[in-house]
Amino acid sequence: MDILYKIFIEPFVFMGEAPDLLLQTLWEGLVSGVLYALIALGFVLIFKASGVFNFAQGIMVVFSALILVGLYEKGVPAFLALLLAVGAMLLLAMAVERVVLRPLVNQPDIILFMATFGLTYFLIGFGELIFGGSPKEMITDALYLPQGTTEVDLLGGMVRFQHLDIAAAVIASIMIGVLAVFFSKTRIGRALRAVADSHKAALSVGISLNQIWVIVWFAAGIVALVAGIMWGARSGVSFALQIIALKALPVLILGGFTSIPGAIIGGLIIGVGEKLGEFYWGPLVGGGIETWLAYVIALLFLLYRPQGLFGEKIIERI
Amino acid sequence: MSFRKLSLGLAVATLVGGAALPAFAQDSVYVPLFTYRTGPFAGSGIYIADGMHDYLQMLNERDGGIGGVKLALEECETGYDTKKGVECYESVKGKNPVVVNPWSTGITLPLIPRASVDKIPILSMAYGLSASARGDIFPWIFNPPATYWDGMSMIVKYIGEKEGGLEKLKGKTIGFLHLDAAFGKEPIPLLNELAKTYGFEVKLYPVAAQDMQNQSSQWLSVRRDRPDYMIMWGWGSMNGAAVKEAVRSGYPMDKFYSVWWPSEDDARAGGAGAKGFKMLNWHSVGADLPALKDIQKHVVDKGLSKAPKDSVGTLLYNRGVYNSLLIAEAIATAQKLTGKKVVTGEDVRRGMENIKLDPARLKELGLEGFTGGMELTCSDHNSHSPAFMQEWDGTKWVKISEPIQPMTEQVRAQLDAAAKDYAEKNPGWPKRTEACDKAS
Amino acid sequence: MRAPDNPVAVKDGVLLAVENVSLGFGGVKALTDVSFDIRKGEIRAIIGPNGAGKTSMLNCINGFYYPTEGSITFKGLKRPKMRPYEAARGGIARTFQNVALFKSMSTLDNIMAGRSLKMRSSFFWQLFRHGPAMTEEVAHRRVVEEIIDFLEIQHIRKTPVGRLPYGLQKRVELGRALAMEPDLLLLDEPMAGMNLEEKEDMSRFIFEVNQQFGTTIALIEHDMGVVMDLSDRVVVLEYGQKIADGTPDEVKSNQRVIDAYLGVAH
Amino acid sequence: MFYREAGQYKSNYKADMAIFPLREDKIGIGVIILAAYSLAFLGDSFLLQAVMIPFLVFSLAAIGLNILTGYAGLLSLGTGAFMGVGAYACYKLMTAFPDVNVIVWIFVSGFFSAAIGALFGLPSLRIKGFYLAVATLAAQFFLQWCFIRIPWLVNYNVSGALDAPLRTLFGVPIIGATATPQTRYLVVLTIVVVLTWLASNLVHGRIGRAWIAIRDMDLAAELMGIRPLQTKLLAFAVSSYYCGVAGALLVFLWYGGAEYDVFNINQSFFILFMVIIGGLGSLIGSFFGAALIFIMPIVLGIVLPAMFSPFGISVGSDTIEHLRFMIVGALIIFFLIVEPHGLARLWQIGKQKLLVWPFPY
Repeated sequence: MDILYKIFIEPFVFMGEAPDLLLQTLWEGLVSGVLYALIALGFVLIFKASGVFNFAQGIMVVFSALILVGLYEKGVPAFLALLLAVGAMLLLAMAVERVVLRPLVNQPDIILFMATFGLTYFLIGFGELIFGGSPKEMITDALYLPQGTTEVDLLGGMVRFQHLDIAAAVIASIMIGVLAVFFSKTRIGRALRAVADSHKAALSVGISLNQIWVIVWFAAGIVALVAGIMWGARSGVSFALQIIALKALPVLILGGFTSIPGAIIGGLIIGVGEKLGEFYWGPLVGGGIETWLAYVIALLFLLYRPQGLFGEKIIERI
Repeated sequence: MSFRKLSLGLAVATLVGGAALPAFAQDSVYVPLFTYRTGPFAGSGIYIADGMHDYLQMLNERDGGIGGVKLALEECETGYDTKKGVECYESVKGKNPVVVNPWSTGITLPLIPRASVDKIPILSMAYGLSASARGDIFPWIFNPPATYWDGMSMIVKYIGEKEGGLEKLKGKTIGFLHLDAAFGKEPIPLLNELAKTYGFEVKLYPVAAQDMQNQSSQWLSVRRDRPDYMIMWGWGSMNGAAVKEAVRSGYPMDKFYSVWWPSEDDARAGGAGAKGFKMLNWHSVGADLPALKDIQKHVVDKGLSKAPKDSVGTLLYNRGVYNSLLIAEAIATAQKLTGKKVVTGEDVRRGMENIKLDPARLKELGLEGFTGGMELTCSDHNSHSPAFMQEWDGTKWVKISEPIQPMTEQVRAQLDAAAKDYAEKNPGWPKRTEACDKAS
Repeated sequence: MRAPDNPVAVKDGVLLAVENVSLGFGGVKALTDVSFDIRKGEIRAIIGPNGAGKTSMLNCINGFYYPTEGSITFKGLKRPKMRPYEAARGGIARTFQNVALFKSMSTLDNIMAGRSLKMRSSFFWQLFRHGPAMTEEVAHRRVVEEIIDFLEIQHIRKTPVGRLPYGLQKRVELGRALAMEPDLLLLDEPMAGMNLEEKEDMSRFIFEVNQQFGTTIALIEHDMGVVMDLSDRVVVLEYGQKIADGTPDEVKSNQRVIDAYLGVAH
Repeated sequence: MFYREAGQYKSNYKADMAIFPLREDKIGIGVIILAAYSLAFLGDSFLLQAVMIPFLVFSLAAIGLNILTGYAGLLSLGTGAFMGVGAYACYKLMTAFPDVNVIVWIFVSGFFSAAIGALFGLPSLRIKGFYLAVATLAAQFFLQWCFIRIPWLVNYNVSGALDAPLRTLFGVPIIGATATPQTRYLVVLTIVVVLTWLASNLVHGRIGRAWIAIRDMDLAAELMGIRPLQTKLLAFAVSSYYCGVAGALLVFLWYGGAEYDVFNINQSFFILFMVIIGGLGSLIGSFFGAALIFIMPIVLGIVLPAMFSPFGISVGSDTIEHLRFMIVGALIIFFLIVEPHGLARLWQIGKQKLLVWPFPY
């Protein structure tokens, strides 16, 4: 009984007793959720348009941030470095299209998936070769990202909001908005949607598949850069970040591989879910459950709804 | 078809190339250096690697080696990965290394049983298996100058003294933020023991290796539990992220202590807010000592080092220097003991057991005040040396205490229990047959 | 665990009875209140224009879809929910509109896979590929070779089926279904995309299967000539509803059928 | 000229269904096994300990994953954790019952990982493809957490790590510090040969056909009477069994002691590389993949410095490491482009060509 009390009653009692901490936990969860969502968004963009499960998205986050910081350290002005980092992502997109995607077109999914593994390895080696392996600090000041903390007296306690986290949430929202407009209002965006629906249809409208690939990989690269700046500002730019990017996978499962709103809502659910779980239930088993909680949440959810939150119901035909 | 022929040719070429292992001359002493300039822990590993390499290289350049014998240095990149580390060990084993320093607890563990068979001493400097401090059980393993238990006892002692006596810790709460791995968990039994003795409460905050840079949950819990002090056992990017999070969550930095692994970069990550952050250390920071100046002159200025100029004298660089100092002393002592110039692994094992670093010797080496005295014996492979506390003043580390003696009694109890445990669980563990050079 | 092999007497020679079956996906109705039966030993054709719900009907019969309403009685046993493998155990075999072979396997292995249900040597012997496992393998190989001879596909025995032309794939698929020695064989457009010669071969095989082994066959086919020649009785579907049922001659003269096929508005 | 099908007639089905129907293949495999055994007496300790033992261990793990991913078509990223289950189970068993020969426990430990594998395979009935892959990540991280958090698993060792106590076979040490590379190699080789033979029997029989059927066309397979859940769970169990045994071998016969970290997500990826580069659905491909992915970096580590040194360029070990990463990554992509079906397909094509050599076809 005691254990049941600890699982089902105590955490909620505590939530009620210290609503400020609950609010803080939710906020922290939302912020990491936004960052998970940003990484997941990159996955979705690529998966939607080219059917490639891009394992390299995580390393793209690190790589793009490294270019930015690395160039700045070599004396390039911050905003020029930002521009060059964007340019580098374009080059990467073009190179990936030419060297990886084009020769592997029509191969099974798992082969393309594996190829992105190869890409990951290559980028790790390449990034370290050029910029060295030591972790770097994100150039928060030079990019005029806000720093500092606002402390608000709320709910009988004090809740702290990092300006950087607020900025991250705002920038991520803008980013998502821009992408939404891009997909629904521009010619290229509509073309991308056509590709997502049917490759043949897209070809018949006269859109070059190769160009589309470059565009989505470039878009995913920019999303990666934003994610890299934000996460880098939180905890430094290093190759260890790549592992965190794996957290985007349960987000994808929740949201469905092809849904942009799904990636965002999935990200928030995972972010909040794992923080709440770790904070209120983690101590029961000695903590540290955050490493797998997201996956288990996603797994249980999958059993209930195999196509994800926003995925279409799969009607199997034969 | 031509492509396949080409690849076949390449394969043959690689095999042939593989046979041509670099050979080392017979009149030198081969010292392999296991380093990790790549991978998730490279941020710490690069400094250490440079320090280790440069000190020995300096001896080569300045003195022509040790006792007139050149040191053949070779780095092997482990990436802090056990698999690559073991591979490194296998690849250096055949070249008669006089000592191996794995620089990772994960790599040390598989090497422990092999050391006595292959007759290669293992120097795991303040990491690895703590029980290996017992020379009577682990004649081939050395982990000076202090174990993690020593470190923990020193931190608790220091905190107690700040409070005005260890008994004043009664009713306080100490939070323990640690890497969720053997390394981070090792001090927990001792901490619990001390908590029982002195009546304070312990809160554990484990950080998983893959979540090193994502510690917001842990620090939320810290906000909830409001521990009076925080002690950190972290490594690599975990340290920097922790300092950042501590600053973010408004934890008072002067109550935040760490074991001896954070670097300047880690403290700097917290910005101005990190002021007051404290850590244990047992050697000085800075490049003012003659030997370190010699490194500048003979190695760095000549372009023989990979280290940028300003990294000489940083905390982890000097840690690497300390590691190499022990190697060099072991070799020199071995030469003295055996009368041989080109010593072997077996000789260096003897040398290690007879290392005696006192102020006079340090001065002789151009390292006066670099570190406190340290002496290893047949039975004591650790020395349980005192360490001091240093504080981050916003730009650099400042020494703020005299050397703190570990709580010998408690540490001894842990050590003996661990050694007994190891012997019990490894019934076939060989008895020490190596003779002692001096009574202990 | 195995479904009863024979069991409840088959009433009036009716092997399978479909009663008031409806099937819907969300808002779309694929089948509405369809009833018909299949008698033992006959060749029963199911025809209708595209999208009439013919394949959905087969899918319901072998448990791939569950009817939203109505029931299906097979060998006198009514099963509200039957998994496909349970249908297979009961003796229903099936070929598919768009060949569903195991592409990377050879012809031989595909047909051997059809024998899965009949193979039961233990995991232990499978591990050693010896004793009972090998005896069983050889015994089934013999049966499979007979099917290969019957379908005249000896020359492609060891070819991975993914590399075969469409017509041959269809034939292998028939072979795989036959390997199950089914009581009821469902054929979904077995002649689609074939040339005249291949069609003639296929018709001959279907006819011989029915005659020699007495296998009951339900057949979906577009080629009216084939349907009329082969089948004993025909059921006609349109927009998920049954519009006619009877002998080929009766159906041919049914006005609704003619309308449906000629596209008269109603 | 020496490799011909002609003139070898099969007079019964049994001979035709043999796994190596060609006489030359039988001889070839015999020669390879013989050579592998004689290597124990010819190779030096570096070759045995640092190359051959890990190569065989990884081959075994790759066979395990290949059964699941290659044959049954179920993508798994939890291989590392399943290997870990085997290693921890073996440790518990051999320390709890030290009198029973450790070889027995190595084989038995696989059953524990098989059970855990089947448990985590349960979702495979409802979810497929990449969704399933992410589900197996849950297994990876959860099990890894268990390895750290349950001190009982390591007999409350202070180090929190697995160690390898001395164990003997016929009086010769095979585990522990005093076991020579030679004996370790012979033990590993024998276990790998036996398990490979069993795997080959399985995949060529009824069970293997069921796995491939589920992979190629699961719906049709189900309509053939192949029960999807049982078949998939069996694939998970058998696959995990192999991984578990490989994990036990890895810790006790290769490393001789290890931390939980050895079974992390990178280990899972590493094995997956081997399977894909070697060839999905091919046992021999597992060996090729293990050889390429494990041995290639070692060879590069030796060759790269040798390639630079003639030009008087001394490159640091870190640069070598970076280049190693880049080359391995590039080669993965390269091999996928050249032959998406893996090295096993190249091998097959080579054999086909040899059959008709010197004529083109």
